[in-house]
Amino acid sequence: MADKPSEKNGKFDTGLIRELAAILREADLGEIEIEQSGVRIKVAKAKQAVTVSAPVAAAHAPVATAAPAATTAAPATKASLRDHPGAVKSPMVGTVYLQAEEGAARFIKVGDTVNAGQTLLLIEAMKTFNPVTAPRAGKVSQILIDNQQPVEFGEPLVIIE
Amino acid sequence: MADKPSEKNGKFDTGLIRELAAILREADLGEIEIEQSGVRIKVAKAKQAVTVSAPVAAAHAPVATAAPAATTAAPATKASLRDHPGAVKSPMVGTVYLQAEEGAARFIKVGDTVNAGQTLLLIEAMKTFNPVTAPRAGKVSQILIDNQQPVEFGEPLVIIE
Amino acid sequence: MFEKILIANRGEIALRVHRACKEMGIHTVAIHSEADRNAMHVRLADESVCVGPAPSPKSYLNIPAIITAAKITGAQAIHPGYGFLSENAKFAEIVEKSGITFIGPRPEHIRMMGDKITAKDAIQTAGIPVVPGSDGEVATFEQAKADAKRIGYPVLMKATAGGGGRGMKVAHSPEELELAFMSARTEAKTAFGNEAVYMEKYLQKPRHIEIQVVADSHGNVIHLGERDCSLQRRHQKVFEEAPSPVIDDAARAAIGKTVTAAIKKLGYLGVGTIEFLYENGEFYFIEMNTRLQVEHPVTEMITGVDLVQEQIRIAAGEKLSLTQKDVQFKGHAIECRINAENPETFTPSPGLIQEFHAPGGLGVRLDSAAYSGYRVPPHYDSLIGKLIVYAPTRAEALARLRRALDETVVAGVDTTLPLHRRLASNADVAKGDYDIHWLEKFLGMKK
Amino acid sequence: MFEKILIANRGEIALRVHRACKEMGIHTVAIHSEADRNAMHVRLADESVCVGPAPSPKSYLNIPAIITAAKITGAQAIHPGYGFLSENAKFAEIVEKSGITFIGPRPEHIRMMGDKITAKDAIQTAGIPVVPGSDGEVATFEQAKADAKRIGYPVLMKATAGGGGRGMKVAHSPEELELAFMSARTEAKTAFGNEAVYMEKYLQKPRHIEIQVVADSHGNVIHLGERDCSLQRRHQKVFEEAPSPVIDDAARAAIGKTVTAAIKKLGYLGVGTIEFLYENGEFYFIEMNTRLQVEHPVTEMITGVDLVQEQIRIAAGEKLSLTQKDVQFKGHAIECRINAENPETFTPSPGLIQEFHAPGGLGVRLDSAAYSGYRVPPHYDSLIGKLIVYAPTRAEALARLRRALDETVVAGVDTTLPLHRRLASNADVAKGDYDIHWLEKFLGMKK
Repeated sequence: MADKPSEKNGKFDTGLIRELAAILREADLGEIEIEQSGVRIKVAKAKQAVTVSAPVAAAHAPVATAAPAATTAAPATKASLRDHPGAVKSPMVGTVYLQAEEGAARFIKVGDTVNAGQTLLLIEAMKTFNPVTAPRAGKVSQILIDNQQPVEFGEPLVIIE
Repeated sequence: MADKPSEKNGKFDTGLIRELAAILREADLGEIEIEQSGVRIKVAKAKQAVTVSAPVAAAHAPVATAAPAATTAAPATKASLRDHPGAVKSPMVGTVYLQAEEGAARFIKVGDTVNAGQTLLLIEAMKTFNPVTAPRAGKVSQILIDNQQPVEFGEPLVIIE
Repeated sequence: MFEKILIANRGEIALRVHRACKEMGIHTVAIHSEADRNAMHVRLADESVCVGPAPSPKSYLNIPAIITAAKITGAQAIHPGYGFLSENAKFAEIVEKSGITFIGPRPEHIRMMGDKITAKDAIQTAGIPVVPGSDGEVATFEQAKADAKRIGYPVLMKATAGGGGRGMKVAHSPEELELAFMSARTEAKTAFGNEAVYMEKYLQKPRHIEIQVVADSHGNVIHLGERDCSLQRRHQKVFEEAPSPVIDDAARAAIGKTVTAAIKKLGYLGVGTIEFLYENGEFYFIEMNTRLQVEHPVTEMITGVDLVQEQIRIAAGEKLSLTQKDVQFKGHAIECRINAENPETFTPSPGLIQEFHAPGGLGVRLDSAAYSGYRVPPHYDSLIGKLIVYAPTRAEALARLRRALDETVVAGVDTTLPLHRRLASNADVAKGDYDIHWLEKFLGMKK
Repeated sequence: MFEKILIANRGEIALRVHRACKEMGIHTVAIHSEADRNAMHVRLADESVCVGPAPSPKSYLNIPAIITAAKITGAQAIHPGYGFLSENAKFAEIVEKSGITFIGPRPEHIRMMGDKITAKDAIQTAGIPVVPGSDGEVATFEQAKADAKRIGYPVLMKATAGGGGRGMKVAHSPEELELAFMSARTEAKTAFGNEAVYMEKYLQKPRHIEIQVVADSHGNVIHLGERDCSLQRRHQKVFEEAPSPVIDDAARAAIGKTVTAAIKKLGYLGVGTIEFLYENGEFYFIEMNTRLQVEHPVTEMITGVDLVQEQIRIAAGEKLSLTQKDVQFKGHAIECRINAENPETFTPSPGLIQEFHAPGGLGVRLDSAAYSGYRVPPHYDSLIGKLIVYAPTRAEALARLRRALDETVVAGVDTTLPLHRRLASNADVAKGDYDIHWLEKFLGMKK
């Protein structure tokens, strides 16, 4: 997702969250939740969050806990990187190709500086290869997927900082 | 609500949240939730899982909400008086008699001063009349039951202050 | 048998299919939109793939994404549930062309039944009764008289160019026919610039009765009796039951025989439902649904047949697990659709379900993907659960329904539970005395 | 029929009785201790009365308080559930003397079956098989030989003054008998100062099979087949099923006939269960329970008979709703007792249930008074729910059980759900190959 609420709003800096967390600690609260025109912030104590908002939380989940089928990386890591401001996310379900063809050089490697619109990788779906390009210029700090790895919609692929 | 929970620019009024937290503590509440024109603030105490997840809370209870069968007084009032320090509670299920026999004077009336051990009323159960006595000396400030009224165990009968 | 099935749906029906798969030892792949990341069907599935953002066209209707998800997870079959892509012939074709089994009918039958006119022709040819009417336009009053005599009164004159009730006139007897014919033509001319009218039998207080059929790839076809779905609001079923209070064993056997013969003639595959209007002992075809129905559980309860497991076995090329002779109808079942809607205005009520408590005990089944803390997304339909009760008799089923409704707690969003409590205690419902107009009248929407 | 029934119990069984009452249009009165003020049975009942503080002797066993509660609420009948006062003959007498109907057997039968010796005598006289043994003391080796020959090997020598396994010796054949007889006497003398021993048939790997009977006040008696409750831990049933994997139609009909004849001879009233040990095709009486059993739902599932409604009708003087011929056994049912206990140490785990999510779908029944936010009190037994599954075959029931267990969420307290997940996937359980010792061996408690 390109426009995250915090980017659109511009006012939700970590300072607010830090302050909410401080209140939570000082007042010994269980949780604080704030919602405003599509934006919602909830600050809760670690155990409380699980209890209150996720009835099928990991610890007590039904045995067949779902995990993204297409990934081998730890889901927790992937989930947190989903919110990374520099994350380039997969626009579709498919299989990633990091190079144009067998034996060719990879489009990018960690440390590369890329321009906006530059091809980062290809995603194959239904036998069509779809280029994924850099949304803006920056430096490739992480490549989160392997060549020919299946990915799901919205999965973070590359971090550009 | 005097304070606006937020301003148009999206910056939340954390002062309000602090104030809510203070109210929560002082009033010994479980949670406070505020919603106003698209803005919602919820402040909850830790360990309030009951409040959040209790499935049969009064407001959303199953249709056949149980009420003490034996009382005609408003349950809410009775429930709060149960915790009154001067409450004399029923030691058994039964029927209250405020006088020793038909036509006799009542054991007590509001405003009476009673001694510890003095009979306040009788409770009939299984055709046995059981005296309920004053646990300590004091003034009868309220008589919460009518003559021949059925009562359940633990139901407040008389307040002695 | 398949080892892994992708379930191309969400909500309670995705969970329903998941349950059938797990009971057959089959691994499940859930697909979901970004809005459904925490949905129950995703949490319970063995694997899950996010196929797109919240809007259905980009996720649950996104054919390339779903096919790709099946490919990358190695699913051998796709179950479409109901709604979304379940009656999309093109999807069924693409699935099969991708080397994956589509758990449903053949594309040609989906296509055939998806078009009202070809459906009616095919069904009529196969021997199923349709609403009798004129053969196209009724051009003269003489012809109108002849047609009305053949069809039987009351009859309805309709503008061929019409719609929305305009240009429609009823004649209850020969005396009323001329006026009805003339005024329909006049009104049709005024309203649509075309005076052509046609005639149909006028059904005054029909019930909605539908017959469940199941056909395998070996030529075996059975029916599982009827469901009465007459309690509708704006053509949406609200409360369904099986058997119907007005269909007896002989009538069930007769229509069942007609329908299974027709389905066999059509060469249909899988589960399907023939929907009828029913009045004065006669069935009139409305449409055929080439998929699992929302209300399939009432049939499961009175027959003991797991329709989803049957679908999966059929798609795997197996024979039906039972013959018509093995089908026994026992007891009575009622289903209430619990929607996240205001029970009076029917305004959708998405949001956080703060409390959710399922009813339990003997004869109570809840099919729901909701849970305490679940947020009903605003993007999809409002069905959050189906309460199904089963008991030896209809009266006992209604009593059980009342007590089960009284146990059910859904707090935080509006639901149609209060409406169902009213229906379960209503005298007409208790008598089974209702038609397709009853509920709207009851709700004060008409008259 | 009664207009108002007081339910003298708590937990899931109070809720079970409440459900039956509501479905029959009967008002309910819940009683409760102070610890159960927020319990589900109190919340759902039409009226409730607090009868005492948390400890059972002062509340759920407090006869005067319960009778008074019935009096002041005008209840016409009392259902005792199971446990607590359900098999207290004196309570049944007091209830009846108070002009209230006791929903259960007559006091004399409760008393008769409450004493092991009179129960065995009465049952044997009525024609039900008991464990064969010597007629009192076996004084000489000659007599031992004669008795053993009559009873059949293996036999068990037991000290008449004995207990706790001391003075017990097994003889598997005539060759072993003399040593067993002599050493049992010697050990008995040493241990108890009394060398007297008696003989019983030794059951090596018996199953626990029980027969459900129902009798009305008009002399009609039926049986509803058996339940297999062999999976036990410390004589507590854990996992029950019906029908038993080892009882066929002929065996069921035979023992059913024996039992119903005996129950008729005894003049018994209401529902009851004859418990047997079963080995090599033979039934041996253990005891009779003169009340509803915890595991009654499995019988309800395979027969379609609502046992609690039947109890209430019988208490109201009505005839049984069906004859033996009407009883049909269909499908297979399994019940898992979900206890708030550590699944390995079985230490009770009272406390707050933070999350509770019931399984749903076809063939799944949950009988539970628990809910999200419910606090399991430490004062009573640890049963917080019973998960019952039903399917056409035993294999399908086990598959359904596995998927239902996987859906069930109880968080905040330890439960025996993990044990049930292990059992539902166990090869011996799948084969039905277990006896009353199996579970303790499986848990590593023996050998």
